[in-house]
Amino acid sequence: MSGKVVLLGADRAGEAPHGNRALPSLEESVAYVAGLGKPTAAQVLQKARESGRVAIQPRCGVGGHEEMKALLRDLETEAAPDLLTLTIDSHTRLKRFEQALRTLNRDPKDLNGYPLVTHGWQRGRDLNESVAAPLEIRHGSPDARALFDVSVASGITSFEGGGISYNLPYSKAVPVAESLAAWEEVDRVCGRLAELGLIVDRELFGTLTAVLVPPSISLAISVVEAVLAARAGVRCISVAYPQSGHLVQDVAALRSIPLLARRYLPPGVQVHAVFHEFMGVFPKGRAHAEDLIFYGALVARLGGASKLITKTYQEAYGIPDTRANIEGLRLAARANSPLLDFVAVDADRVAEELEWILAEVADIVEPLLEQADLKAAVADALERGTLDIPFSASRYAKSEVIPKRDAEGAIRYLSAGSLPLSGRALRRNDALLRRDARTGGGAADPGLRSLLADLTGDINYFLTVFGETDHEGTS
Amino acid sequence: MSGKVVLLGADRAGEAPHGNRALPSLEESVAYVAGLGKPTAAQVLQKARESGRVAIQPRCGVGGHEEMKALLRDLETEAAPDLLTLTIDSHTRLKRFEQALRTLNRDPKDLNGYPLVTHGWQRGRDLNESVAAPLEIRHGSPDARALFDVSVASGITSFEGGGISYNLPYSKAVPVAESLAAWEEVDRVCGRLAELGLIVDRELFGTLTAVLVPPSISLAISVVEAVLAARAGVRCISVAYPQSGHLVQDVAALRSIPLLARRYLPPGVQVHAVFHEFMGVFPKGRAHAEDLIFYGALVARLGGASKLITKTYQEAYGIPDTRANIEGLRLAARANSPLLDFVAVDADRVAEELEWILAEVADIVEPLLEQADLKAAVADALERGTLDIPFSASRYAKSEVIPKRDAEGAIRYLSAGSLPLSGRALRRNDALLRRDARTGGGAADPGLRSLLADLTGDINYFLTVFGETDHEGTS
Amino acid sequence: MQQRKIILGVAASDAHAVANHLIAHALRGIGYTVVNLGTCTPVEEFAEACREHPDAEAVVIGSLNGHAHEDLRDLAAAKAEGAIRCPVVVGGNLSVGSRKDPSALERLRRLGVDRIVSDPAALPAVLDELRAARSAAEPLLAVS
Amino acid sequence: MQQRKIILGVAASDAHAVANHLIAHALRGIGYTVVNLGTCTPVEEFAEACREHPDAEAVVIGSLNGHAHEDLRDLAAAKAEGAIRCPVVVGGNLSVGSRKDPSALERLRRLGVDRIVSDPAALPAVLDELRAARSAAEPLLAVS
Ligand code: B12
Ligand code: B12
Repeated sequence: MSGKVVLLGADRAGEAPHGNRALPSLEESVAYVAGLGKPTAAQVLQKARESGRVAIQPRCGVGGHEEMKALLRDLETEAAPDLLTLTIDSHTRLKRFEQALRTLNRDPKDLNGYPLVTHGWQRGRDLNESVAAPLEIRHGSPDARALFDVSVASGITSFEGGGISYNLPYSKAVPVAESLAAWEEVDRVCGRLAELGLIVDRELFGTLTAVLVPPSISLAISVVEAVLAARAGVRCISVAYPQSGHLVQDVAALRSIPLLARRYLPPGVQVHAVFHEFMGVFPKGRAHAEDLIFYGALVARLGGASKLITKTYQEAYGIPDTRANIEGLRLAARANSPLLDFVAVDADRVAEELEWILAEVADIVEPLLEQADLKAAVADALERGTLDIPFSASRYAKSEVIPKRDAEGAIRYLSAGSLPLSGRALRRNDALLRRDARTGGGAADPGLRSLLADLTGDINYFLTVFGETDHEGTS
Repeated sequence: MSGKVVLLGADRAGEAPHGNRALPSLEESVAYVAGLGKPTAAQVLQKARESGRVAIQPRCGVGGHEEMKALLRDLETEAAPDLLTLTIDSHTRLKRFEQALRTLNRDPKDLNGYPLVTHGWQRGRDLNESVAAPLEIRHGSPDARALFDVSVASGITSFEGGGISYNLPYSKAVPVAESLAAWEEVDRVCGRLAELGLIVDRELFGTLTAVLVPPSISLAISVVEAVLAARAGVRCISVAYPQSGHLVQDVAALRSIPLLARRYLPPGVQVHAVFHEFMGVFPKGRAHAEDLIFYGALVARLGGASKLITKTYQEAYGIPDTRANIEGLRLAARANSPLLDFVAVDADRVAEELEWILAEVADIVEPLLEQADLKAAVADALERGTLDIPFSASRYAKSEVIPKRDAEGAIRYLSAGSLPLSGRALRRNDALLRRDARTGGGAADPGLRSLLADLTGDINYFLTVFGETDHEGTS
Repeated sequence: MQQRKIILGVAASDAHAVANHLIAHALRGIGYTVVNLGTCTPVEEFAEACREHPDAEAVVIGSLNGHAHEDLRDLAAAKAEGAIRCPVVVGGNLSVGSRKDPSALERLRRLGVDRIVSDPAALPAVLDELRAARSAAEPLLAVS
Repeated sequence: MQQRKIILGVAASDAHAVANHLIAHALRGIGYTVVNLGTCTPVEEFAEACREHPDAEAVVIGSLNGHAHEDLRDLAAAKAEGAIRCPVVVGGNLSVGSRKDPSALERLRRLGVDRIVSDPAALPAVLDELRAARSAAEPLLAVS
């Protein structure tokens, strides 16, 4: 797998993005999926939920086609994940198809994912046929229409993203109204596919900017995206939530997902909770990273997630190699062990945290859901900061929210910015943070420097947990 | 590491067993250990206990010297266990030194362990100097004197075995009086070494025949051996207990060890609880085996063990390769994760089970400890069945005891044979087994056939747990 | 009808007792007389038992610890000199390591092992076969 | 004394925002004026900012997603035609994969990257050095 791969038809592969004429009809693709001889992602998720197992899925994507095929096959042979992924490269995500093609032809190893649009749908089908598990496209495209068309033509039955969650963390200058419109088109096609008999799982990227995202922000944005998706005709929605690292908070957040679905979504929609193993700064030590990987998987089980997205012990270093990916999957799978039935979380504390999460989410989403034009309301709310995320990559969110870990490590609002949280919720957040009596390093000088130091400390939370203190600061 | 290895000095290596003249003096060996620049096993165990971590140790032994060195080094480099092992081959265990030498010279890979006596103490030191972790000799020798002398001369600070636990499971026709006398000599040397400033950890093999051993038998025999060892001058005793597979029973058994020590041993003796990952029939499926490995490690932590002896996913197949051994260690190490502090066991149930364990052990050991000549009392008790083990390999135990798993999987006495258990204890065992309402397969015909079928089912317990039902019976 | 008899045991360096216990019980359960020599039984001891029990149909040896070949080293001689005349059946885990090389079984056969059986449940059928083969062969031997 | 100024941003295909936010805050904290172009910033946009801010001491670019080389492809031209005159500092995770090949840094230098810095804490010192080097070099340039 080293050395330059001569891409079959690399010249042709570059007619990107293929016009719709080049693609098979939706009907043909639906028939193709029916004849593929594998379950859809939605079926796998449903089965996992029914059996009480957490389905397991890696992140994986490399530039070259043969390399991608080998990667999928190796992962399946050695770790048998329930679902497999095509992670798409960053050029394709931003419709920089020219750059994707150029890099692909120069050295596919320079791509941080699989440029599916560039490779084209026939190769997508080839990948799909190489493995028994259904595939999901994971990317980060504010406007994923071209990619989605190729995905459907490839017979791929799960597609991640949303007009908010794949805009704010993934691009700088795409107006939210544009990304919402683009994703509405995607979701409408899902609706049409459902009518044709194919349920495409649409996963919402509640992980957002991944670093210190307060659960109620993640869940509120997912609720809004889910409502929009359901209205457009989507029938299977996976709500992804990223591990904060705090047991009770994470279990409560996961358990809130079915309740939020009941509260805000029409009954005909299948909703799954998906857990992302810790998406922030990963410890560097292999043993530490593996402790965190297993813990994440166990939390997914305790929270009743239908699916877990895994990490690897190479997370802190770069895109993992196949072996690390396999080992990450295998380790996570241990948390599904029948021998761990006895492991439990404090039910009262989870119930309490869950109530607060539901209340905060209600504070944020209900003013939006009341409005006639939800898309317009969202764009407006982001502009005014009544919907917001920390560390936005995009200009179209204010990023006034300042998150902070409390003494126990749960993520709270140090400042909720302009989020319409109730006085009760704000007082609780304040109270929990005042309980924070951490002392030491830099606590003496107040103001910006100390805020930065605190924030950095919270970002590097797991480095501290594992005593990897040499990686602790940016200043 | 494939192909025949030409053993340096293989001709000399065979002057087995070396007479004492060939060995360095105890003083020289003590000085050697002091200059080795590594902690003793006892120090590592003490530190583990103080830090609340479970120390981790593999089983490992191959025939060839260079192969053994490479094995130890690879395990240390890749999995950093707290202690390392020289597992000794079965010929050496039974003083069949001629066979050990012949196999070593023909093909070292045909040996199921490292023939230390045959290789000699200089090579023992070479191994010791190759790694940073202290070494333990794990074997199964009814008469280990020659092996112990070479072990001490090699500067090895931990030595497993005992006059009962390394006789009954490991040989057919060695009278217990003989093995007790041989082990008394070993223990006396430990006493002398302690006077010279070197504490040798003496681990007692409570695992016994490994298959369905009732906890009170394992612990009772360890108490007797520990009392004998302490009387002979041993200052650091590790009491090993084998995982039964039942959470509450295992945690209670482990937690009983410090209480038994306080009750039956003089205060100056350091006592450690050691947990053996499941020693019975292992599941064949890799994922199943790994579930069991992790579970065992977690139970060790919950039971407060100072040390864990690991298994590998190849256990059901044969002596594991290095890679499998590394992966077993790494997986077990995850149970030490600081992120798993929240995992707990039902304290009330553990307390109840613990009381019963202490009571049964008392029933068995107290009549023996009262007697003036404990060694004679033990030999006599074994002859009469008032001390007994199931599945004895030796003629010198009656093996009247019939163990059985209750409905929850805990190991109980279906028949206690002639063990002097109290009426209360017997009634509890009966009651717990009557609760056993398992139905199905062969339950119709009573008598020997059904007893055998039940026994086989219990032996293959984890195959059933994991649905490996094709491996379920011997008849 | 006379009870069928076998000699059972575990190889010389091997102390694994559980399968031995269970196989003895199971064969007794279907009517066999089992002379169980137990664990750690050298070839010599099997030969002795053959002398004491000339009516034994087979010697059935278990080996789990990987040392089958070295432990049965004297079998060739014992068979050659007629100390063991009846068929020898061996089962268990017959070489060291987790990946098995079939040559390990070959070299056991070269030592004089007649049948290698993996599942004890197959033993009754194997014993029947061996008896049938012998009674077919013996008249022939008597004639020649 | 005039405030020191730098232009900051993240490479064109890269949306990783966190380090960018923190570096901007930290440099502002020690008195810099930071023109932060944020994530997903093509070379062209850096060049434009250089035109608008001729007093900027350096262009400081982060890249985390492994695409640094392709994303900075136009840097050579931008420097050659004088669109970017000040030193270019790059930091982050500069190639794809968990095992890094130093040649990945070499090719960035060939594109015109002046300094590759891994720890943001080193930035102030690096910026001081670069300024010192420039003020030492410029009089010379003015003379020649
Ligand atoms: C959070 C995160 C995300 C978030 C980012 C949200 C956002 N908008 O900010 C999300 C989830 C959206 C995301 C997406 C992706 N990510 Co990301 N992400 C991370 C993660 C977990 C933490 C990054 C972070 O915020 N760290 C905190 C900040 C403070 O530190 P930092 O960014 O690590 O930077 C440090 C240094 O690099 C340096 N530094 C950074 N910038 C600069 C600049 C200068 C001038 C200097 C001097 C130093 C410097 O200083 C920092 C402190 O030490 C890392 C892995 C990790 N580190 O654990 C992966 C990681 C950076 N991501 C990675 C990738 C590949 C992606 C994706 C392409 C998805 C994919 N294929 O897997 C997309 C990219 C989208 C895009 N178009 O760019 C890879 C990069 C791989 C590589 N180079 O081989 C990483 C390493 C994960 C991995 N192991 O695969 N990601
Ligand atoms: C329990 C056990 C022990 C106990 C034995 C107690 C006792 N006295 O009985 C103890 C802990 C003492 C022990 C010690 C050792 N053991 Co041990 N032990 C096991 C274990 C876990 C289970 C064996 C068992 O009782 N199974 C239940 C019975 C019913 O089944 P079985 O023995 O597996 O036999 C089956 C078949 O082989 C077959 N079979 C068996 N005998 C016969 C005979 C005939 C005629 C037939 C037809 C079929 C047959 O039928 C059975 C049912 O399917 C196995 C691993 C496993 N299977 O999970 C290792 C195992 C057998 N032990 C092994 C070894 C090496 C040892 C030691 C040498 C220590 C070491 N180096 O690791 C010592 C040996 C001591 C000695 N001198 O022989 C290895 C053998 C390795 C190999 N061949 O490559 C194994 C496989 C573990 C491993 N993976 O390393 N062991």
